[in-house]
Amino acid sequence: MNILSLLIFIPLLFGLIIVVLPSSLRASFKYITLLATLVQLGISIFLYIHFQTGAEHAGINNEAQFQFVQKLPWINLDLGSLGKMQIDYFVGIDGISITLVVMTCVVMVIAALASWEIKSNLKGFFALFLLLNTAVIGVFCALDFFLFYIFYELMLLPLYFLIGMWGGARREYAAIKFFLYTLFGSVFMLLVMVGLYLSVKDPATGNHTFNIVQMMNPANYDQGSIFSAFAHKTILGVSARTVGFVVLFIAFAIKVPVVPLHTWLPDAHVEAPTPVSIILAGVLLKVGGYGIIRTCLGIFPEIASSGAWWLGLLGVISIIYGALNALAQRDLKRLIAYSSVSHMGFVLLGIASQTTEGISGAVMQMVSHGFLSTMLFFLAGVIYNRVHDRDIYNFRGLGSLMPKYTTFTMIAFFASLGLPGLSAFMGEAFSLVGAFKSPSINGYLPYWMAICGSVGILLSAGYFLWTLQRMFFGGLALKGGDIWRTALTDLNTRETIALLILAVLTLALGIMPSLVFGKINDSVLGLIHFLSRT
Amino acid sequence: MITLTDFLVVSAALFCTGLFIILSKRNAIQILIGIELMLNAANLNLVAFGRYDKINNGGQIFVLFSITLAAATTAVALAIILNVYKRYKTIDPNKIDELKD
Amino acid sequence: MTMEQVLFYLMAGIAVGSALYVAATKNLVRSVFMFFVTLMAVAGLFVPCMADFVAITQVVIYVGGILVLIIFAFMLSGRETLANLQQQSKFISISKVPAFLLAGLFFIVLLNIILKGNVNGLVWTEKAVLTSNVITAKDTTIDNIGVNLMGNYLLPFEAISILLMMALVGAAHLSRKERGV
Amino acid sequence: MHDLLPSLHGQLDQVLGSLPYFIPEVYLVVFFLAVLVTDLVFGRNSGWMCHILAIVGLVVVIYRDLQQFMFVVNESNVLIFSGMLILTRTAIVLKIFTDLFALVMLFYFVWDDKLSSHNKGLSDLYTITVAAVFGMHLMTMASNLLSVYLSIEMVSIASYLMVAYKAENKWSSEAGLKYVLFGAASSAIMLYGISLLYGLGGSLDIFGMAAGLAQANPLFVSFALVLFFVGIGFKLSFVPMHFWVPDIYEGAPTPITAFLSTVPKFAAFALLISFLAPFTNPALMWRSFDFRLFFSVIGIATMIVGNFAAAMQNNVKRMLAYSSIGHTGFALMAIVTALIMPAGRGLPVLTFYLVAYALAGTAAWMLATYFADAAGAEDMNGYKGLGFKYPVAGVCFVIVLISLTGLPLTAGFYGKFLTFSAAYQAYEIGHNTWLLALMITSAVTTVVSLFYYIKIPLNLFLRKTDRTTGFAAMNNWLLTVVAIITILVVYLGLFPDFLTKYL
Amino acid sequence: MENLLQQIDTLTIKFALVAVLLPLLAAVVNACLPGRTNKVAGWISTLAILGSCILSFFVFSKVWNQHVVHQKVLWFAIADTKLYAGILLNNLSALMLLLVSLVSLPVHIYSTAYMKGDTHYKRYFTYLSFFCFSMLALVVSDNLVLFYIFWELVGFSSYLLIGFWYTKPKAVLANKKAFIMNRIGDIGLLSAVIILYALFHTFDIAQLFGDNMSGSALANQMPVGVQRIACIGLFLAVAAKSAQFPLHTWLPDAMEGPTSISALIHAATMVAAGVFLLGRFYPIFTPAELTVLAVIGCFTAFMAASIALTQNDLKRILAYSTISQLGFMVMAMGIGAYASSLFHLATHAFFKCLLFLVAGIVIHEMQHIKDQNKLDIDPQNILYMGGLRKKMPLTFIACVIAGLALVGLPFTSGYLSKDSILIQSFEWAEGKGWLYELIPIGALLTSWLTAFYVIRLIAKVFLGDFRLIEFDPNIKLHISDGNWQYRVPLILLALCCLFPVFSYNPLLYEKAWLFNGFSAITGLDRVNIYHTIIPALVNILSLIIMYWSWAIYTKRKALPFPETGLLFKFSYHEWYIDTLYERFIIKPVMSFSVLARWIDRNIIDGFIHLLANIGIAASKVAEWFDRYIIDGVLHLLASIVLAIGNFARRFQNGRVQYYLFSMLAIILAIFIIKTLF
Repeated sequence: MNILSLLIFIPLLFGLIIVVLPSSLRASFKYITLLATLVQLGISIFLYIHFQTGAEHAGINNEAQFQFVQKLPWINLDLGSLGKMQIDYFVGIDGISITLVVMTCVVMVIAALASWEIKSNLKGFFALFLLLNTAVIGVFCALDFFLFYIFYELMLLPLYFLIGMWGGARREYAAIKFFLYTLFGSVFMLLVMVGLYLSVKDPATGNHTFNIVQMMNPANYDQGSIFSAFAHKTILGVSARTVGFVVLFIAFAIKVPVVPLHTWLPDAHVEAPTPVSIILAGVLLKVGGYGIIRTCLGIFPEIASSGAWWLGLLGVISIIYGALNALAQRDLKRLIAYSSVSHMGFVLLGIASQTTEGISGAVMQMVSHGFLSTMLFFLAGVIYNRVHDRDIYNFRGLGSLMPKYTTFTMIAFFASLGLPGLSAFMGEAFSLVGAFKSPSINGYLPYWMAICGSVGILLSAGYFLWTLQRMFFGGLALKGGDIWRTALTDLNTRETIALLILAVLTLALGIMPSLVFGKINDSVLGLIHFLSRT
Repeated sequence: MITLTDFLVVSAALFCTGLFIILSKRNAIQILIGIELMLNAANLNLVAFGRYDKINNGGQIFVLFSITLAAATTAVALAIILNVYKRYKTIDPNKIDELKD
Repeated sequence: MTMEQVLFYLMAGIAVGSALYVAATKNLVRSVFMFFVTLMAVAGLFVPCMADFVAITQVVIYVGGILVLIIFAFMLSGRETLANLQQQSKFISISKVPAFLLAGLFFIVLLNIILKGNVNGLVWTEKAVLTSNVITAKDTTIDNIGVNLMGNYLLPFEAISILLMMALVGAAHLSRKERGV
Repeated sequence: MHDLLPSLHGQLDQVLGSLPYFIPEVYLVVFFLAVLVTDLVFGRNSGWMCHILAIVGLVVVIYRDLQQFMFVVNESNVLIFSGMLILTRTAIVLKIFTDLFALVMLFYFVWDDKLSSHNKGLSDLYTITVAAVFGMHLMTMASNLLSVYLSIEMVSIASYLMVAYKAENKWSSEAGLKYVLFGAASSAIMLYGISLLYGLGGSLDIFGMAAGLAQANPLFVSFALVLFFVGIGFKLSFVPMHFWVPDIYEGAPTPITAFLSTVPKFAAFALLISFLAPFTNPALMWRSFDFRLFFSVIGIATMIVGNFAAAMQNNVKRMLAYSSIGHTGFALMAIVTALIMPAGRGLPVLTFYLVAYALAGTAAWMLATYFADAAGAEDMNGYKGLGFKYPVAGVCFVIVLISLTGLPLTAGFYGKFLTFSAAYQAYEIGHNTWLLALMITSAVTTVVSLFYYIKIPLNLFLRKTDRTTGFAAMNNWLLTVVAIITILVVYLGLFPDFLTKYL
Repeated sequence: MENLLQQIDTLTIKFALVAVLLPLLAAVVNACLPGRTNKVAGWISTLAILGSCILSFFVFSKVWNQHVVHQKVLWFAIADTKLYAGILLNNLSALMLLLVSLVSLPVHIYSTAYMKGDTHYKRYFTYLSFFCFSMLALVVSDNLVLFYIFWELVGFSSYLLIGFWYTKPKAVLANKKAFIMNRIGDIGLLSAVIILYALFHTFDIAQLFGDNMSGSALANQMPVGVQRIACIGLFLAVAAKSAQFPLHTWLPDAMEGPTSISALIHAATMVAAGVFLLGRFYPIFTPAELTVLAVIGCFTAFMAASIALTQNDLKRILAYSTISQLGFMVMAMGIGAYASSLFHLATHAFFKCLLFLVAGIVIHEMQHIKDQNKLDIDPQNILYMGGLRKKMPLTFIACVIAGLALVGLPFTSGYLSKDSILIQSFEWAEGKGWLYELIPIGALLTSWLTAFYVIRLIAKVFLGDFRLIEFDPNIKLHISDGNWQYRVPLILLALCCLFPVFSYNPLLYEKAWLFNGFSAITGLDRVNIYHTIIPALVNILSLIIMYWSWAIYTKRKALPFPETGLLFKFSYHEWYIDTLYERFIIKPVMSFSVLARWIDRNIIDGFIHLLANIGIAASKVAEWFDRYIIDGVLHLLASIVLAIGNFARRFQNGRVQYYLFSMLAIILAIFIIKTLF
């Protein structure tokens, strides 16, 4: 059994166990889930440790350089004149994936810890939770576009139910909105995927293939096939490859989310129960960024470079726009949600710059945002569980009432407003470095984008500090009066542990960014080299 | 000499009359009559063309079948109509519209 | 203007006229009997196409079968059907205008197409004429039909028997009194 | 005088020669008679016997079908009964599926409380069903205008009878009336079309006809064709012949609806395919009528109407009815593909799509029955919170609907996926803009379809109900079958080649 | 030999490293200590800082005016560029290292007493040590990333300390303001750093700016456009950190924090970081930009000094004087008086820190009085004070020394540094046209204003007799200099305010070792006339001014002895003179100061608030856009779908004939279309 497949399917296994267990044991479900995630974490750490670095392990567009690869023939459809349709179960990781995988596993553990709060039909919740877990890991590991798509879609349904069944007041609206948004993207992605499949031939077998890695090589495209780089086919007058790129980008941009495709996010995040918000913000947004790097850049490099300006623009807009929106919110969770929009904007900016620093920064930012948003939502969840209210103006002077809580909040806030020494700084700083370098290196982005990006940092300081001032400092004043005063107990052990892990990770990444960079450098170099070659 | 066109024109007239009947009449049975009329129009065509098909005589045989089928259809339709009449006490299709959006 | 043509136009006139009357009349019973006339006329129209057997069948089955069925249905469906059919409006009334327009347009289109599409010059008919594959007044069609039914058209011939059986069963089921009631 | 007599021998030999290719149908006839006779002989309490007989009959027929599949599979198309029928691989496959689903339906009939409580007994229904299946067999193989018309009429009449079968039910008979009037009218129109086709083509045999039509006046020909497609459209229920669908599906007893919405579709599509086959033959330079355009437009319209109108249905049966229209539209995309590349994957893909749809559809209707019987739930509000009362059924429903939407790990997904890929391939050849439009429309309508399909899980699981009474205990047979179908759906979603390698 | 040197260097580096890390260690230990008010915390921090003080002495001795020591280790590699973390010890950093630790030590000791009894005693020292760590690290860090990191960390710790009493709303507002304004600067710095990196692909300060500030640096060859952006960024950074116009308004508000903090962070060390930054990045600037710098500095100095004239809040006065002194330094940098600027930085650190400590004591005692007598007064308001010299002589003396140093009278350290700046400013300005002359003149005026408000301060606080007596005579005054934890720091710092520490010659700044340590850039000799005139001019005038203000603020009633002619006349004259001054000098100056203060409050802060409000407004707009436009589009789409669906459903009215009709109509339409086209 390949270890990667093990990593992917372990949660599914546990999920089945939970399903078959009688409901009388419902108390044990959360422990089973936690166990599953812990096992997963163990495996992922094992992977991380045994992950080879060095130029000969760059991955990206070289199939041989991926690690922990497993490739099994999965579906063989005889397509008559098309030759055979060969769909492989093909998983493997390179530098870009490994960090995200580890991050995901950590987040999952935290989410499992956070799901202590779930009280109603536990069986369904944890089963779906683990299913989702499988899907997410699968997305990061899949190297066959078809497989990728399957996992990608597989995330939707569990999420729909997780939001819809255990969510807040407007959960139905949020759930359906999320579902439709994402499906809209992915349906068209399916079209492009099929098109790619029909354009690409595996040189070895001569069959069409879904292999992402082979899609990156222009030589593998049929002459005159629709997505071939040499035959300049057009769809409705637009260059076919541009269309393909745009469609894929939109699909992932919805996930990231990029303004103006973001409005599902605040609703979903706000309505979802804490563990789900954690997964949404911590992992799913990264799926978008990862997808852009892996497929949009990988398969349509020349479009990516010619369209870099627009990507950068969108990134900057997301940064500023998200930050402004965050500034305007009075619901804590909404604020955090919009801050995610703003922070993921840096990812896009970094990717758009197509410089080594930019992309490393983007990946770093994804990882750190994974931890930070987890932390933030966990904190929001803590207070929500206590008093079922999240309105910033209903709290004041929590600092003296819940010192531990306040401390962690401050850590999380300052980390995500980019205080040096904590992880987010590295991500944002290097995304900006990329943006600043781009004009002199490849001239994709103008200077003003980089500068606007840095203004985003200022804004983030604005809303986070304002929130601190409004909620935590000053004299104690609660809307709920003494009932709340008694309800708002400080963190218990479970919460403390969860938050401590995250805080330590944030700090560690801030001080030793090599934890991430060390693993991704070669892949990033490979990617840049690949991009610059086309 | 009577040309095919003449037959076609006549059948067209019959067909459209049938059409008019099925659209305008407020009585299921009359609608059936209209349908029969349209069938007859078609039969006329078949027969007219069938004249040039002596060997396997498709037209005429087809007409035989269609007449039989018409009978069967009518029988079934009438049975249903009677059922409806039992329930609704009317056979005006416009009054029978409980099933709708 | 041969005898044949006269007959044809006469028949055609009767057929169409009676059909129109069926469409026009308020009175149901009368319309049914007019329909009987139409069927007869159509049967008559079959004759110039050398389809004597078909004409007979038409008369027998339609008039003997279908029409009678319909009349029975009338009788069964009681009087107030007849009653509420009495207060039907005239041939052209607001409620019928759309129907009339539609049918009229349909007819125009049909006519237009028929006249454009010179059916008389069809390739296969001419070929048929050349290969004398045309039914003439001399030869009787009955045995031809019989042979074909036993040969080429055996399958439909058998199939339709099943169909009739099924229709019979179904109709019987629908119209038979419920048990226990 | 008797100039045809000499040819009679030849014709009879021909008939005898084609019998071996006709064995399943022969069995059907035999069992039809058997059921009929038992019904007549044993009268009132013959229901269960007829049931068993019919089931046994279908099983045998399926067995024969498979035999046929085994030994015809390598031969090319066979014309039998002097060109009345044509036996192709696709036809056989479709026949098998027709029979399979008919078999399932036969089981299903008795599990629906409303239908099985019919006080005239179901024995006649079995007779009709078997006859209908026979009609469909003819339909799948028909290659002659006469057999086409005959088989269509056969199936239609059977359907009328089935819909109106529950005579004491008001709605059932209303639906029957509408159905029969609409159906008879459209068949009359089709007959007119056929007459013209015959006139212009000069032959009842569709190959000869096609050859003839190619030389006739294009305008006239297209006119005739359109009239003809009215009849097929009535069977396939695509725009604008779809108006009857929601009412009839709602009014008819659920199992009948299930039957109508799944089983005849195979036959009807097979008919469409075999009717279009001659025109795709490059040998005859077909100019007169652009089938691609025609079906593309029809397909787009059908998808839009079906899905968009379903978007605000509250009655589950109506919603499923509209969605079935939408699926027809999607299947038409495969037809267009097949038209553009006769050699391509259009037909097998279509088959797969139909099977996937039929599986999910059957399960969906069964579940509608289930919830209707269990909790009297007819419309969305009735479904509130039932998911927790009947978890298994609820989960199955979700999976089934996912398959209908076409999300991965279900058969429906591969249906859509394969159709897309085939269409893409066709697009690469011709760069046919209509095809592109079709694909985009289908993508959009997929999203829309999710919007209404998801309503059911929404009510099942997301909404809570306060009602505690009126939950009947259910017979688990139905649920078992549903579960099996669901598992099948998922299995096909994981390993589609389990099916595709036979297509 | 080489080898030996190597070893010594590594030793130095090690010491420097330990010196930096000790406070961090203390901070961590403190954080882990149990209990909120754990007395141990104070001592841990103090010991730590003492240790690093000693070590930095050693380091200083090793590095000062000797070869530069620079060692670095690989920190992390991003793609193909490697980032090193290292320590760069040259004169500048060594000096700063020593200075910071030296100033922090007394503050620590002081704090142990000052914060006694505060409920968050432990937290205080944790923060304090953390600040010391980041400040020390800032001065020794050798690459821009580290530099930026610690640059922002000092800002962060100042944020923490300003808001130390987080239940005071004013404090919270103040620290938010401080942090955000600093953030503006940070972004400036960040952009500058990144631009430098983008151009030269290195973060190494030594490579970028040359080791010992010798102009031979990469940074000299920069394309103009980019260089502009970078320099603007740096301006912002400096202005924000060391409170230059227009980003200075956070500093007065920052006085909400504990006084000891104000002494350390907002007077001596952190605010000087801006000047230090200029010192580090000096080679980047072009003359034109330096001039701008000088103008900004000069203006800030003058404005702040004038504002200080009329403040009644003890700490605010000091805050404004800090701003103005920083203005001096920046100006000095601007006019190329590199050495003097740093020199002044050092001296200023001592005496301003001392002043704040004094203020702390006074406020503490006033608080004491207030609590004892249940008075309702603001303990920081100097109008309630007076005559404290009798009660707390030591404090008084310390304050006088510091004050004189601030004024810059001979025999104080202030004299040396300040005069050097003034003199060089004149030299710089001459021959540049009269406009440039404004800068030295402004500087001159500023120094006089300084003299004025210093004496006002001393007079109001210590001279005369206790104001409150006048309100109720039987007020209890149990106040004193406090215990040794108060006295020792005062004495220490007071000593550091005297000339011997810096130069054996009390009058010639050129002889100051510290000055010579940096005079690499500005080598000049004493031929110039200014060197004799200006000091004399400045000091004499200052003395006169001091006399006036003394006269004004400690006005007696008529002298005790009988009004026999001459004496009486004398006093009368005096009186006359006073009124004269009142009318012609004091009034205008005062009114100007009020005006300036008003501008400060309303225009500048107003502008900042305006910005903030604009931000909020924009955010509201964005939110509205989000809710109504973007979501609106979605809902529009949805409604379109529903509309089409409804259209399709319209036909389903349940009438079969209608169905037939519509079907046939559509077919007919198809035909007509086909026949027509």
